[in-house]
Amino acid sequence: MLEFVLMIIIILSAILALIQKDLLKAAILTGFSGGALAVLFQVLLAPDVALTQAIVGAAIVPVFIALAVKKTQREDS
Amino acid sequence: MAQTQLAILFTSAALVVIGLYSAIFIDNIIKKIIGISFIEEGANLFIVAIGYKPGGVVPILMPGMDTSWFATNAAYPLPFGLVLTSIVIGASTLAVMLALVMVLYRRYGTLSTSVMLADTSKQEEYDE
Amino acid sequence: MKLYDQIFNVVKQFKKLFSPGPVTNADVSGSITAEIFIIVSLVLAALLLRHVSVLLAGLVTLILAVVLISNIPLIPKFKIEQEDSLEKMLFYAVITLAIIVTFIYWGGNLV
Amino acid sequence: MNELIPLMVIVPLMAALLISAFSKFNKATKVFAFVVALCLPVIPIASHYGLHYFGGYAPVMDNVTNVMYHPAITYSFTFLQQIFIAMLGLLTFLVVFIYLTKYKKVSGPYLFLLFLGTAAVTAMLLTDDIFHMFVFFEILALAQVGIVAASSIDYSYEMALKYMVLGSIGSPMMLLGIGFLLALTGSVNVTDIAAAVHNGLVDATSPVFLLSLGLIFFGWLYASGLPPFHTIKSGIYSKAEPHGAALLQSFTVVSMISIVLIMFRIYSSLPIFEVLVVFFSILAMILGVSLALTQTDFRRMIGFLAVGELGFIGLGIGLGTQYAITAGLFQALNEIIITALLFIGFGAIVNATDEVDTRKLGGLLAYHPKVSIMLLIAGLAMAGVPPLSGFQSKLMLVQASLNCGFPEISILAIMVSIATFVVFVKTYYTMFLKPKPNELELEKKEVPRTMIFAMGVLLIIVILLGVFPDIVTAGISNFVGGIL
Repeated sequence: MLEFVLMIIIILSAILALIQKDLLKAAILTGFSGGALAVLFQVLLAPDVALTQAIVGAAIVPVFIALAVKKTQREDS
Repeated sequence: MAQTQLAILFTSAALVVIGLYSAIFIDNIIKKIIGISFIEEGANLFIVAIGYKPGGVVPILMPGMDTSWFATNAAYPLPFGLVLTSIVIGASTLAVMLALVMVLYRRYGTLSTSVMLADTSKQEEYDE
Repeated sequence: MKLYDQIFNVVKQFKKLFSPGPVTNADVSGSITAEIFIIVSLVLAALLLRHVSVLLAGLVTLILAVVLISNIPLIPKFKIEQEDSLEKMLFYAVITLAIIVTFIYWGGNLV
Repeated sequence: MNELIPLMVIVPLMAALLISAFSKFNKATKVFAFVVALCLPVIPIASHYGLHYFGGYAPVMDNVTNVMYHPAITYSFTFLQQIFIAMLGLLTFLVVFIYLTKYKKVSGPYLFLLFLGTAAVTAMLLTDDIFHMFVFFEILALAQVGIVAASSIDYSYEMALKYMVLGSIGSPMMLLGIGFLLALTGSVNVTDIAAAVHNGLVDATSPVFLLSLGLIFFGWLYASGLPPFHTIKSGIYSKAEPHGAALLQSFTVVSMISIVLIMFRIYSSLPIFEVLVVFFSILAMILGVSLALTQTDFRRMIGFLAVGELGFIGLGIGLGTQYAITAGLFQALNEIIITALLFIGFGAIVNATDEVDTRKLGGLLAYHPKVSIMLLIAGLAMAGVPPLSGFQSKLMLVQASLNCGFPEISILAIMVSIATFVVFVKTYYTMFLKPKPNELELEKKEVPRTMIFAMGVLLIIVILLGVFPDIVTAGISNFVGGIL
């Protein structure tokens, strides 16, 4: 059951990230998607991949995007 | 549970389609990059799903496990190893793209793709 | 005389292709070469269809020749479609991906 | 000495890392880079042919099904790899040499990118493992973007970002295709996959197998810059420094042939594979040459010509006979040399005049006679004039397509050669022969001697291969006979 919930979270947060007007929120929602993907990898019997994805997808990528947003502009005009 | 695998395939297909959609239709470059990174995630998820075995165990041989039971029940670890590499590559590609965007924002003052990455061949052709 | 006028108009339209800046005769002759080259080579490539079906090849070649010649100048149109903007590049890349996948998935065993 | 095989990748990779770490010692970096670059062409020539299994895991025979499995990443080194890696090493050496003498203060990151690209492309050529190839393909894309972005030409950042965005669509598609193959066969070793396909363990008509072909093919189009990626590929050539562009186009050619050979080994039983390759090759030839005819920026013009010439390679491989594939691979080798020569030569002109628009140039023959004569010979070689090397490979291609029963393709190939000739003569006339415009100010700048040296070396190879093509074609033909 958990995996279905996770898949819905992944797709929903991906779509929400793309329709967001505030780019910082989009970055955070990307992190949501990546984190849910990490848990899904754990469910799919791949703990090593889950660890990497948790670090990269839930922490590093959103931080990179947030940094880029901070250096450029926050609103999607 | 074959339906889990089917659902995963649909999820990864949805991620790829979302990514391709954003590549064409979204104008903001940062959002476009976020969208494109979903294609990579979809591909990763698909490859992990190949190695997944419904009702299996994690492919780590613990002491005291029966080897033949392990061989029939463990998930296939080769795709997991591949995805590990591919995640890191995707992150580094994203970082390089964002760095280029930051440099270009200083020049153009906007994040719009149609302004920032428009046709440049005409402008430089003949400048007096 | 009609065809002559048409070709003359083509040469006039090449001016836009090289603007801003002057148009030299080397550029115009290059563009005319490209124009003729593109028509001939596309028609020639269409002849390759004869390995599938001779009738189809004849039909496609005739239609292609008529369409191409009545639409000159082609080069400005080709060039606009293949400029350096990311939007056009991405559009064509995704369209090609869609065509390849569709063609292979449903038609892969027919060839 | 099979131990030298992994060194072909490891030496440039380690050199790249060391140079970027210790780039503040200017003098030592220069000497070190020079020595490493000198080693690059020597290692493949000194090495013996053979296989190298990483970690020492030799192939395992499954006694139940009587199938051989390759558990390790395998590098296979034959005559084809030897000649291409040696040529790539020579080109890297020349480019690094030009770079080192051009600037007083060398930039560590730029040398890092040059060596990284060479290492990546060497690994792609050597490897027998499709995922290993994908990893180095991505590294190569990053290195190419870096080389473009590091140049000080206008709009180079924009072009780099465009290339990257397109690449992040192209390469995940290739990854998905590899995933489909992995799902079907449970292996990423090309030899294993090909054996499974040819022994009938995999249904060659199943939609999944066909879909994997489509996706990997799309990745190949991106890697090699065939349409729809011809605009971006010619764009990045024109936005890189000329010597960087010389190396970039060799990366493109080598990655193109290494991926297409792997695809050929897996999918050669499907007729649609050959149809697709021929279709996109013809499209590349037509579009590349006709767009090159209308360019006024000569760097862009050579970029489009280089893309158009790639079509010949694809044509040879798409025809699928031993003679045709030999011709295609020989054409690939010639194209690496000739296009590099053109890029370096026109780079010398940019260096001397600071001008890229052909309409503002003219009368350069009197000022740079050596460069112009070498460029003339290179252009004739690209257009396929005897007795230069381009003639031999194009003649082989025309004969091959006639033998296969496609006279249209041979007519088309000859027409493209003629159009290439027209492009070159037109540009040569406007740049070198037409009277010098009054506005053009020629500073009394000499063309760097290293550039002349590099062009001379490449020119000798062009003439040598044109007069004695057998020294290469015999070996390549043997190799092709092995994979058919």
